[in-house]
Amino acid sequence: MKAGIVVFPGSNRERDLAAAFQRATGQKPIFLWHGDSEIPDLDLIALPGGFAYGDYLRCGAMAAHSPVMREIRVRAAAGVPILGVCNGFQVLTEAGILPGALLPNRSLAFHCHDVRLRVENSQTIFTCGYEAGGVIRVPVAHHDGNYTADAETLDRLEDKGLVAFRYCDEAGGLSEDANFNGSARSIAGIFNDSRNVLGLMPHPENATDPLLGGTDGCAFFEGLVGALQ
Amino acid sequence: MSIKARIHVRLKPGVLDPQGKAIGNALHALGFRDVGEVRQGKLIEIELGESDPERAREAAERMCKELLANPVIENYAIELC
Amino acid sequence: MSIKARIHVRLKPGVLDPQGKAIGNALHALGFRDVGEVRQGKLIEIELGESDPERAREAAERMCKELLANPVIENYAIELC
Amino acid sequence: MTGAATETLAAEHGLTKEEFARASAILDRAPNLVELGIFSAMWSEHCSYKSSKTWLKTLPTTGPRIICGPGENAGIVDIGDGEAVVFKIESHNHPSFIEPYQGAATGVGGILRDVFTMGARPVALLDSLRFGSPDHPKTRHLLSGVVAGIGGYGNCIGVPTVGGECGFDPAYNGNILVNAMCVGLARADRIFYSRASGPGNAVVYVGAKTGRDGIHGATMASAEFGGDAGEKRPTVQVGDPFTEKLLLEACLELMAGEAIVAIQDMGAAGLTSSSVEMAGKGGLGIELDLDRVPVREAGMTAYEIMLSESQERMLMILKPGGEDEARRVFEKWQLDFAVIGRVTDSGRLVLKKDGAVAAEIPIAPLVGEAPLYERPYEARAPAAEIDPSSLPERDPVACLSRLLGSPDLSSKRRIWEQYDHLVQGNTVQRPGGDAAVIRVAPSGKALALATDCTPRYCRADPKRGGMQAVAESWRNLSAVGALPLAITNCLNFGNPERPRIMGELVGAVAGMREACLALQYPVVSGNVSLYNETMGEAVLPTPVIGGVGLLADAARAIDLGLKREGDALILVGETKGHLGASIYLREIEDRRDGAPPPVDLAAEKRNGDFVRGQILAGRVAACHDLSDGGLLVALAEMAMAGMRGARLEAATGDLPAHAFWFGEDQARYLVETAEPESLLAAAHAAQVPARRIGTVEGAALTLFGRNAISVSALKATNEAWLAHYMAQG
Ligand SMILES: Nc1ncnc2c1ncn2[C@@H]1O[C@H](COP(=O)(O)OP(=O)(O)O)[C@@H](O)[C@H]1O
Ligand SMILES: [Mg+2]
Repeated sequence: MKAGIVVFPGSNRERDLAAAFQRATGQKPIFLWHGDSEIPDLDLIALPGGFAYGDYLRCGAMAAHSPVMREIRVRAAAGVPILGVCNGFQVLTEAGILPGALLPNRSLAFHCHDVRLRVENSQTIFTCGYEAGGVIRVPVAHHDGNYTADAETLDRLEDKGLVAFRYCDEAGGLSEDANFNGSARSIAGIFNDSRNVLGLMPHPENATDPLLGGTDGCAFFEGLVGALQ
Repeated sequence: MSIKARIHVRLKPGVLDPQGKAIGNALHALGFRDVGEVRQGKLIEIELGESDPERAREAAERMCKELLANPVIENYAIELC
Repeated sequence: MSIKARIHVRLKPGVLDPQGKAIGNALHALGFRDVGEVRQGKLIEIELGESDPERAREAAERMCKELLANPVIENYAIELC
Repeated sequence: MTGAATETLAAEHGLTKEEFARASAILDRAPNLVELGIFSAMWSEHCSYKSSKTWLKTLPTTGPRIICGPGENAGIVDIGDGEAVVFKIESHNHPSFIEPYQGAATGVGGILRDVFTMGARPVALLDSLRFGSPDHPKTRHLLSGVVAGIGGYGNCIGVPTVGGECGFDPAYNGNILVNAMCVGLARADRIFYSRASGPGNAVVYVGAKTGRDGIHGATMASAEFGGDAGEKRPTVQVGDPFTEKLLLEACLELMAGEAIVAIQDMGAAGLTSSSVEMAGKGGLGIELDLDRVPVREAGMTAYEIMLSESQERMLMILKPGGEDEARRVFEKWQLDFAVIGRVTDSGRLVLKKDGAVAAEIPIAPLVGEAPLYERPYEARAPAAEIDPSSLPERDPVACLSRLLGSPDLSSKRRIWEQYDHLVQGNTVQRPGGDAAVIRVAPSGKALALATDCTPRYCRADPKRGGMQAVAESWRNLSAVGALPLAITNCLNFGNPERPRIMGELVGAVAGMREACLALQYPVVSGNVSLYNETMGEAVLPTPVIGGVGLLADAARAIDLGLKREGDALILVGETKGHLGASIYLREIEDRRDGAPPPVDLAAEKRNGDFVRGQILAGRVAACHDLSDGGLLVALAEMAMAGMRGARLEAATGDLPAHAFWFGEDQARYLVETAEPESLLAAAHAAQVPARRIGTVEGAALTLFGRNAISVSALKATNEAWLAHYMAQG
């Protein structure tokens, strides 16, 4: 499987993501520079976490305009799987490839800690490694993860099964506390209509090594790789 | 001489504004009891390098649409000076 | 009826404005070649819950001094509406 | 050149009569304004170490693994496999008091540059923070601003902030301490230094443009606050972590090639100290054309350009022909790049502006004849020891709850959860333990990192305090199974012109020296921050130690969380019930008197080596060193970390209960093991005092079958204070 990871100036989790893919596929993903307007044929394109262009103005706003995004928009429309993690999710919403927007966390503070996620839909290439309703533990590390969209959009996401993950407690229950960043309807990650694009705030790539305090992210990458092979 | 654009970017009504809310709470804590709603937006000031008001406004409009405001959550207003 | 304050908080002249700088670069990359300096500040709008202009302005002044502006690096301007 | 400066002008620049006379003698004329600015910056406490150097020189700085000790941007230690660890700690105290967010953020930016300027990729940040009394009106604002600033910079640039410390004391009301430590990794054969060579070589400026930021930050950082701290405000700089991230990647990319002769970040006193230090170390001259320096504002004078402390800038000296490659790399990363001068063999600093010579100073005396002061000092009379039996009996469990809920011992989760401590994917042990553990991929080795100081000990007895800070650092690294390698240090003190303060510094350094020697734990870098004093109110003497240790195998590192029902709890080290200058005395009896615990360095070494050996032998399930709050606090912290309880059946011997549970005797560890017999036997063989004091059991702490308290109740108390305090921000 050939995966590519886009590197924007200010990206800082591209290596974390590459390591997770390598663990799952045995081969190194290639890195794509934000300035590239052509990119090779790829089975998957990932947008990593970080602070692209410093996240100045709005998180992901400037990255959404970089040359590589034109091509990514085309690939997304053509059905190529696109994964946006954290800052990558913010870039995808700013680029209009995913609906909604990400506001500052309710606390107005950066949050770095493990969270519990409930898998809402396991019938996709990204989530087929999990059971629907299952609860996984992965870290978050963001300041602006407070997902928002208008009511119709939120209803549509829910009706069409386009919500990928929700913040929950250890038992899978939804609550104010579990929804630490204030996201609408506890949403942690969403798909586009054709489910070939996923954006999520948490970092499954940082939960793929027993030595680093968790492996619940492994099934994410193994499932994805399996589905694409 | 060059025209300057003063652009106000505001969260749309109904979009919750954690920053504004926090400022409101802080003002109450400081004893400003009567303070009602507080909203925080952005003030962006740009040297347009353009002397024709028509073209200046039109350029500022495009900047807002393309980059400065996110139509999903924000409105904008342009003043030239 | 209650008076509203529109407060502009700006970085003092000469203080580095990384955001403004980045916005300027992005506008250039988008093809707005003539754009000169860009500065980003804050727009804070407050329902003062106060009907007397005198007292309203005086309250807004105190809010800026005590909380809204950081005198070390920022200036502020108040408009009542 | 502009007109000659006067003594009055010199005084405004912080130069004494004598220093001004010396400068004039060096030039053999009175300096002009630009030259005066340069002398005052280079001869400031911050750059010249004129009050501390004599004492710093006494610190041990060598060892078999040491590649580079003090004198460069950071210290370097060999960790095998051709890899080296590069680290340094630095203060940004005054700027953070004036503008907490930007002051702390630019402090992080500065220490990052000190590390990557040597060719290392930064892999970890730590901080050491001291604030005033929690109920002082400024404290909450300062705390939240500083924490947000550290996170704002480190999170953005993508270097995990994995540890640190945070304490409160009224002595810091007018002067907070913000120390930041950076740790990087480099190839041992690809280290970059700042020594200029090759007359004719190009001097190149890279990074951000120069503005009027922080003019005289260096001299300000060396001047005692008056009531007018506010007046000093305009010198505060704003950090741009995004530009620093580009600078980091660009520098490392260029360093992979052969273009660079020497490189130095522009820190305190910006272009002045970087150009003078580089030329000075090479015994050469340097000529700069200031009209070529990229500036942010029109009409900047030579004085402003030389003294600006704009952030995210570097100065490099390139090999002949290296320019094109360098220009290509920096333009790719959208950074400024300008050849601003040449290395010369004149031995002089020559500055040109608008075609004329703006300043000319011989470099050797500027550096070599910097003032050096043997300031008078006086030692304080040693505090009296405290007899524990003179203190009232109290319910230990009630005292424990109060201690765990006190500002100094409360959980600092609310701080480190605002730091990205996971980015880069190598964080084996997260904040909250004795030391953070960072994997060195791919070799599978790991580094253990911690910052430590106990200012209340240093105040009561500077020498013991200095010794204890080093010993606790060494202990913290040993407690996770690491071999302590070396330290960096940041000496935060008041006004050295006062003999009592100077006595604190001299005593602390003497104590550090003894501990470093005994523990084979040399000093490879550091920083001194003096004049942390407002209206004669000095901070507690605070010599912060940043320790770095090595584990051959990251998988062997252990943490402090209790793991298994039925495991034995073994107390290693001797318990004498020392309560002088303890947290118990302060929080429970509201007394700050007494001598701090003595430090038996031989016992530290013996006990620490033993514990580390047992960890590496796989006999240890969890381990925690004993420090603030003594045995019961340490046990509670282990219980909360593992969410398990314990039953304690230890006899307190002839000690009063409070002395046994809360005494702060040094050289002690609490260890969980499934093999108590073999561990105790090994301890006996090694002549290390060790005894079984209890068993991992249930979900509560139980003392002699009575006074039980649930671990979740303790955790709630321990988490509550800071969370509640910061929520009101
Ligand atoms: N307390 C100290 N112990 C050991 N070395 C020190 C100490 N203080 C400063 N140094 C060394 O003196 C040199 C200059 O320090 P400093 O000016 O802080 O470096 P920089 O200019 O890179 O910030 C550095 O190599 C530093 O390691
Ligand atoms: Mg330096």
